Amino acid sequence: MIIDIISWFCLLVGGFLCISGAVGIFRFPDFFSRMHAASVTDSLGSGLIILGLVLQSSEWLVISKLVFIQIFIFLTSPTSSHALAKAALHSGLRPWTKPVAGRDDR
Amino acid sequence: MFTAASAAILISMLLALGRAFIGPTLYDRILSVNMFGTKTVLLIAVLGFLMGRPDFLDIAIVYSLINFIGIVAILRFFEYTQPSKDNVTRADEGEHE
Amino acid sequence: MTFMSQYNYWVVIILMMLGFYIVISHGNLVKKLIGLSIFQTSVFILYISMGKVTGGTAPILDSDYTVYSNPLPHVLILTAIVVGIATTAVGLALVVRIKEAYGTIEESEIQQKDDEEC
Amino acid sequence: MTIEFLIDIIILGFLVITAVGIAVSKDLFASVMLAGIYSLLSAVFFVVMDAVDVAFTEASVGAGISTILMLSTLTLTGQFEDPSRHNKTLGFVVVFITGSLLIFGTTDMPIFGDALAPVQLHLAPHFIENSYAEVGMPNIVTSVLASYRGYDTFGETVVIFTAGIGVLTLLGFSSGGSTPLVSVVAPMHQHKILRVVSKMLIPPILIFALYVQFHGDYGPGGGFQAGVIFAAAIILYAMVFGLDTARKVINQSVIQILSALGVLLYGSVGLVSFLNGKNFLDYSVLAHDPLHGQHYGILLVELGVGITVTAVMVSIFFTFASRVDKEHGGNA
Repeated sequence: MIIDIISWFCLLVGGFLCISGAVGIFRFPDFFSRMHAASVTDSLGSGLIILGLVLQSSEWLVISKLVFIQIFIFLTSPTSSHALAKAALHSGLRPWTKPVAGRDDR
Repeated sequence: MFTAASAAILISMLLALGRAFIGPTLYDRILSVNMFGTKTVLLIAVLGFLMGRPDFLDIAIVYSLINFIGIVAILRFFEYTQPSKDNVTRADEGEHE
Repeated sequence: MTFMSQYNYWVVIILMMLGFYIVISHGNLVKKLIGLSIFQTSVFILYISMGKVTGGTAPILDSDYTVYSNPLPHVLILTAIVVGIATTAVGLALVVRIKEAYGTIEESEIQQKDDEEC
Repeated sequence: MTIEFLIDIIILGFLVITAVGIAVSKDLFASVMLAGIYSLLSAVFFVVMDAVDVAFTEASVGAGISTILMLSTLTLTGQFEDPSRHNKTLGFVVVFITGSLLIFGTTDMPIFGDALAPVQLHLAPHFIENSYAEVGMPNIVTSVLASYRGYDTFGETVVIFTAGIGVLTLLGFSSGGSTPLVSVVAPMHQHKILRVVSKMLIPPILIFALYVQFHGDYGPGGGFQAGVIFAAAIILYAMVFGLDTARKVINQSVIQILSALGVLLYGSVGLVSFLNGKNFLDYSVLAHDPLHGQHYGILLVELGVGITVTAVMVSIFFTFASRVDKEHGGNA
């Protein structure tokens, strides 16, 4: 019972984080802030959802598969975000800054 | 509860899809495809539980791996077009501003 | 429920027509191939929708379940997907060769060049 | 209305939106990316429709290989299409008429999910009830694919092999003539993190492909999926560490031999059963116990499919990528 409540909590918070990240990706003004929104919430949101699912499952095979998914997401998601940011910066895309802020080019 | 989680994932998929449509630069589109892929992995995992057969998580594992390969491929081949066609990037930036 | 019961087939037709539209009205050959793959996927969706049984589960035998969805469409579509990517690869190879031979992959420009040669 | 049906409606709606996006977009790169999303969505749809094996295939093919091939073609042919040359009205009229006729036709279709629809009444009940006794595998899709419809699958494997040959004849001819450009700097050298993570990920992908290959009897998976995943790992290696490095690991001629070997393995299994006095591809003669024979036969046949699919996918990618390298001077 208590495990159920914890897992529901994880699923709900994970879902909320997913939505907030998606709102960030949709609403933020430029590429880099969007990427920030997406990658930060993605890791925690997916982690919480997977954790919620782990708490719901009883078979060891299922749990180990979920753990593998989590490991792969943890490895690949930041890596691709990093590579993407680097490629974008390389191609001449600059972070959006407030026009008044002036000289903060990096 | 799985329903709520899958609904949340679907909503975020919709928002990512919207960004993939309007995203002024190609990098925005790549970003949203990447996010979409992660959300798909989660959705397939949750759906397995929702439908009562969670032993099909293999599909989600494949996605988490293949998605990475896809992003690497996009970056790799995108780099080929970038240095020679500087004007493309400029055009994208102009559109963005 | 009865109103929505044909929903899958409508979507199949909409997707099929979108793919068809891309194939016939866009001139770019790569775009045509993308349209072809949309068309192809719509056929996959049609087959898989027809195999679904309400309340059924995936056709992998388990003592807990008695109702299974139809496995036959799954077999047909599974092979069709891999064959589809192989044929798409041949199509893309042809596009690359056309680009090398004509210098363009827009259909009308290719036709123009053909006409000039005659 | 069940929750599954609701998700089905939403996913199909997304699919339509994505397809419209592909149709209107002028930028071909964006189209390819939307096509990637389209394939992700259709895989989710297949999961909702209980077609786990199909979802598996779409997962490994759609997001990976298909995107890679499209992108490598785009780097050779250019990023933008010329919108001025479209014949919009005529196309729209034709599509509209065809579509309305087809929609009219759907009124005769059986209700979605009907267990008594004509499709469900023939063959499928036999497979569901008897396949375990006749073939001895929990995964009905695998037993139908490799045993009941083994002949058809043989044909599909040959088609894939032929497609591989086709791509080689179209694009691969000049690779032997002039000495290929040796890229001094390995591509993606500036992405150090990418290289390290790829190095970490490639072994798990390969092991997972083997798991998919040999676990296909009990869960979703099989030769087609495993072949594509295995090829995807090799392609990842080639993309991150450069084509030349990958060529050193896996020789082009070895790949060509392997792609033929898979088809030969499949065919020879059929021939063995043929020579033992049964029908072509009737595996029950391969061992004393017919069920064991089926197991051996399916294992070998799936292995043949896996080898052919891997080899063909890798050789297709190598052919395209060497074109890209040649075109762009081999230094990205």
